[in-house]
Amino acid sequence: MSMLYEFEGKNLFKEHNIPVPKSKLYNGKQSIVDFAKEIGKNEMMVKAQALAGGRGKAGLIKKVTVNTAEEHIKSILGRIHHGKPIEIVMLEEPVKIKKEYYLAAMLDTNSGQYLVLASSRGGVDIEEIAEKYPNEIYRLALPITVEPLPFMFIDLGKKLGFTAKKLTQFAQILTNMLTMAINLDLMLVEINPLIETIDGHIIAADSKVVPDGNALFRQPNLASLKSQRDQYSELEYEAAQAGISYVQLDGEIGIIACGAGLSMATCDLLKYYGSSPANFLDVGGGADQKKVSKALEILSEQPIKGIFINVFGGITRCDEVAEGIIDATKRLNIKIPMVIRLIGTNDKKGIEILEKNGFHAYGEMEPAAKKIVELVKGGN
Amino acid sequence: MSMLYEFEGKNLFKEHNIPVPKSKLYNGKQSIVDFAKEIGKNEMMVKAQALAGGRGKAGLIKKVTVNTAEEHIKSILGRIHHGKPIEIVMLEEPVKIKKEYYLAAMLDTNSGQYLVLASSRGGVDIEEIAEKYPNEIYRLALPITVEPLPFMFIDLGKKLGFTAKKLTQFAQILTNMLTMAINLDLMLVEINPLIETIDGHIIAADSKVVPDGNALFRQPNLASLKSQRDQYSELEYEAAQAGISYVQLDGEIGIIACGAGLSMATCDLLKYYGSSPANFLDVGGGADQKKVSKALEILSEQPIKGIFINVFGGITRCDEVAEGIIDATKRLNIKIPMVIRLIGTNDKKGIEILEKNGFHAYGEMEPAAKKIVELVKGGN
Amino acid sequence: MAILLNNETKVIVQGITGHQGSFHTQRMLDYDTKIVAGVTPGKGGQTVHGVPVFDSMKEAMEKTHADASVIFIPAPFVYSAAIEAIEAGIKLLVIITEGVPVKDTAKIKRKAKEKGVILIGPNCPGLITPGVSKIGIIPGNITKKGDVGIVSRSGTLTYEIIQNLTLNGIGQSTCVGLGGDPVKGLDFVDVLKMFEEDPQTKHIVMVGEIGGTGEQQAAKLIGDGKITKPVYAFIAGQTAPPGKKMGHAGAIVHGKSGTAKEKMRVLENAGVFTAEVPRDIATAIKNNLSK
Amino acid sequence: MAILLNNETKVIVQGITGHQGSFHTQRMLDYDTKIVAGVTPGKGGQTVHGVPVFDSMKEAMEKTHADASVIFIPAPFVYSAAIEAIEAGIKLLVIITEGVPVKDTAKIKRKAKEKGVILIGPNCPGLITPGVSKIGIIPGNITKKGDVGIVSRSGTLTYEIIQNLTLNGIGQSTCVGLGGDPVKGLDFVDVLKMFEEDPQTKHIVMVGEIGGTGEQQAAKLIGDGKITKPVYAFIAGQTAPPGKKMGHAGAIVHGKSGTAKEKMRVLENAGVFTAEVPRDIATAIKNNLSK
Repeated sequence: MSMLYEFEGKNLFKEHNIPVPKSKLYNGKQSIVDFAKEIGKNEMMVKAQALAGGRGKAGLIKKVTVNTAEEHIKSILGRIHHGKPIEIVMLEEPVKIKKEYYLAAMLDTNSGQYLVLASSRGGVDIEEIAEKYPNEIYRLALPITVEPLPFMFIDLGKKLGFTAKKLTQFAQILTNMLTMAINLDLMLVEINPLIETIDGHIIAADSKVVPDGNALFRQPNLASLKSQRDQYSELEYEAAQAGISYVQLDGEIGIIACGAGLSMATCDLLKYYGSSPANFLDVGGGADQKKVSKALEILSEQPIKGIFINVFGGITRCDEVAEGIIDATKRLNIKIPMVIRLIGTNDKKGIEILEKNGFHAYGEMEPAAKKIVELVKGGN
Repeated sequence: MSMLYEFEGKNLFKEHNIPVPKSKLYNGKQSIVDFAKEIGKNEMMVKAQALAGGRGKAGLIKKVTVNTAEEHIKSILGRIHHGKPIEIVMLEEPVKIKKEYYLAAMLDTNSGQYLVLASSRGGVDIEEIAEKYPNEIYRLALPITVEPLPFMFIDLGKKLGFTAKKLTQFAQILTNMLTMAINLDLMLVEINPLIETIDGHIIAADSKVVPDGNALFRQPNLASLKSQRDQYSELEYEAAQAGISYVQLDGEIGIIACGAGLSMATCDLLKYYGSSPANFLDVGGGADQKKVSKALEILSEQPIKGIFINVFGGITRCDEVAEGIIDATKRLNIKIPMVIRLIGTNDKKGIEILEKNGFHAYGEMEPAAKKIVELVKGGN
Repeated sequence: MAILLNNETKVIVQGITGHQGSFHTQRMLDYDTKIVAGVTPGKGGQTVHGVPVFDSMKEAMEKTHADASVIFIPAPFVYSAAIEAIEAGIKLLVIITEGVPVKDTAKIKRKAKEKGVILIGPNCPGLITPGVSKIGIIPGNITKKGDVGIVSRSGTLTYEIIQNLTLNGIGQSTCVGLGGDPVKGLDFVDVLKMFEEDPQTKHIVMVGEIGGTGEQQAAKLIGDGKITKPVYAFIAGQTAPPGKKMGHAGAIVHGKSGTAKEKMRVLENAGVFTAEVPRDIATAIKNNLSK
Repeated sequence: MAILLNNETKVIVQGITGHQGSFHTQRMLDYDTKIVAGVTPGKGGQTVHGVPVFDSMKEAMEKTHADASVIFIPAPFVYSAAIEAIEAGIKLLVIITEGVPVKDTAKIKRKAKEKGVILIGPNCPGLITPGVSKIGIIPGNITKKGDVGIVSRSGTLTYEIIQNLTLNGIGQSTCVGLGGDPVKGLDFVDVLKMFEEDPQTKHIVMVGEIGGTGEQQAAKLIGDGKITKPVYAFIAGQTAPPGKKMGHAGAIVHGKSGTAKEKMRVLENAGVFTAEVPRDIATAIKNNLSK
């Protein structure tokens, strides 16, 4: 569940009749000249595309002239923003701002409903506004089965101060945002700022769109977007392809566990015993031999000091986990200490397999955790 | 509201995961050779694309070999089927039939609900089956707000005799048909026959898809299909573009009226008085000057013996109608008899305009109808 | 008495600031219809012919407690406006607009039924209680107060029948245009029952068309003895070519019952007088009266 | 007594012929769960481990009048199966499947509420009443009959806690895995109330995680005095990096309340014992018992 690039979100906006400024992806000097001609202006916005916020404050969004655009773009391409290099730059027509609004439609997981958030104090500091002036953020809850229709948003539009044609424009934009959220299985559609231009139009100056990762199987157009690949590091992607959730941390012990809760509790426990997790690989419920083997392969390539395998099988079967461990240790040359804890569904069979291959398996988590910390600390 | 070509319907089927045989539009000899290679077979179906039924009986669907295909296609291209020449031919992979079914999902206008019709006696004579064995046509009504889900169609699938994997395939196909009908504003999605192949798959061998003409404004992909242009004759299209409904009949008097009921009653009345309608142009509720003028222009190009304008204004305003008549008669050289009946909203103003320009307007329909028949018959 | 509409019925016009909405609001006001509000989002606070305009049905209802709403809004926006009206608590909803998608109408109809709202239309001329009030676009000057109830699927053809009765000195209790769309709100049977209950109505005129099965349902109701007042019918389309069938499914569901001939046959069998030309209706009513 | 599940609860397995469905049906049968039917469309008439299979929930319910259903079906098909179960009249629905789209779950939850169905999951291990019956995948051999009610958002971590209690000689009344998805059926407050009412339950253990607000709602309930039995909590993720916020909207709606620290703080304030490591729970219960 990771956000889309701004330009990807805006392409979806266009398909759903949500007005956006004219734009074009940078693609060499000619694209700047062409775009300037297209919009008939000498100035344009240059917007670095990134999967993290704070672009404005980082100087990654800037108004430039046709003549200075190329130089500016070259200065931001490759710049690291929140750990990732800028690879894509969007050129956009500048809009003349009369007023900035904030508008979001989200699937609120607390209530299981759609929730609209809106404010006439849009702009970068909306979270601050929300804290300082909570009454200036309007909320509108809608049932998950809602069929969004413009009339539902007239009241809200009036609260935000929209009048005349802008009132119906606003209601239609919000209708389209919600329709898009429903049809594309989105968790969030956020526009900040939504701009009222000096010539009386309403237009989405930014886009933040977050799809539901669980629904990508039925949203092939979203699943194939570049952002959905770029959200992962190389390692995360390799793991994700195998159905493993990889989380990078900064300690010394690599963890393979199944289930998010147990994975996190394992990390907590290592810390409690005086060590720290280097990363964890959650092989999930229903992990099979292949997944476990792949997880060990990924771990074996990391600069870690020990491996802790902590599996409590429910839907996962311990014999399959054991087979995975044996398979991986035969394929890979693992020289660092490894402690295995294995219990749950089919555990007798699993432990048998391990012992036949010379491995010991703990039945309880805490002694096992203590042991791997000892081994790692002793090896220092 | 006119059906799509089979190939257009099948393209929509593919988008909605309803299985169809491999196919390709004929496009010269090479396309035959390429398609034979693609399906790895020496035989293929050649299916003329038409907007009327009865293609099978007319010899417009035939299995041919790669060597005879070209000759056969040339023999059917341009052939007239229900008044229109065949322009498009589809090549399709032959399927090995185990059993033929009939399956349709329609928006039933009687009940305002979706209605599924299904039979295990599919094939060309389904209407005959429906009359002879009404119990072998299964019906399933679903509310207009239904969210189609596979489980809803398991019962129906069992009644049709589907078992094992074919039962879930059937339920999924019907789910997809209804989803397609809802999302694309279709009045009808009909598959006849739906085929169970000898290797255990279910596949749509034909498609009959009818969109709701009123909803085309929000279905741009349907509105732009070739069938939606080809459903009209040149004249009908010219009229439709101007918002006029043109109906071709075979009598001697051309009619301009507003509203379907009044148009039909006018036809009936001409027949009653011993003449007959050549065609009628229903300029609809809210006809304006331009529409009326255009309607007269269309009529003036027809080989007719008289013109009867019969307008009772409700939402239509008589002064606008009068202006349209004046505008048209000034532009066109109309030499045949014309009788005008004009009453309703703003009628005083309309009659005044007509009289100023030397036209008489009747207030009642029957004397006016009698008059035009007299004029036409007298002129014989 | 009349049906559906009397001199106390308070009416809101949705789309009052539009070309048609504004024009026909004036016409309705001229006919003494109690137009209490108009609704056009973004134009709240204005007035149209002295009628206050609100941004939403909710506001309009809070201020006026109206009974009925009439929609003069382009087809793409009718669905939202109709659901808005129903949710705001209106009791009678009349949709004049032509070209509303069938699915939209079917959903509006379902919602109206759920909430106990009477729906008329879409694609209809509305209704008029001569000399009292009108909602919609039926020209007032062709009507005359009297005891004939008229219910029609057609728009302009209704006017024709009304005018013919009026010219023959026969007045009307209420004239209801059901609308010409395949899915619509009230149908013949609903209005026939209302006329049967209405003391003012002594005769009932049905104006039908080819297609659909509303006339057959009415024939069944009448044949079953549920309507005791004399009924007269005119069915347009006797010479019309058969309409396009909607696939085999359409043929199976609708059968051959849609022709004018078939409709006239079942109505006659139910004891309804069926007219060959419109004026036959007036003649038949006069004959009945002189009996 | 226990909660939700006793030895009379009749259970249907949806997806009984699949890999997981078949395997865990055997496990449940081994634990004496009353599995009365399985459902897999197209496999009606077969049996799985002696359990009759039906093509639909409707048929299965007609034949067995079951109380509960458990879903072992791939995520894309869960929505249809869940709605089918609810419409067929089931009273307790447990969804084991991971990866169900959030919108689907929210709609299932709404439908379940409308029809008075108790929903557990998705992405959950199910529930077990030790020594009596189990629905789902919690390993039976780690449990022990007793008086501690366990409610958990986690799967495998629940097993951890159960095992630790059992090894320490502390038995359980019922263990309920709520599931780890952001939208889910039962939440902490619902199950806390059930344990409060249940005579067999003397202690309540909550197993939480970072994210969401279920633990805070539970803290409020407990702080308000609605739960009189002692409550013990373990919250996983004390060392986890903060999760990605869902835009400004997520930050505005959820605030800072999702961290383990914050959850532990509000629980402690409400009088809940919060454990640093899992075994602290068993120690605390023992201390309480010896008091």
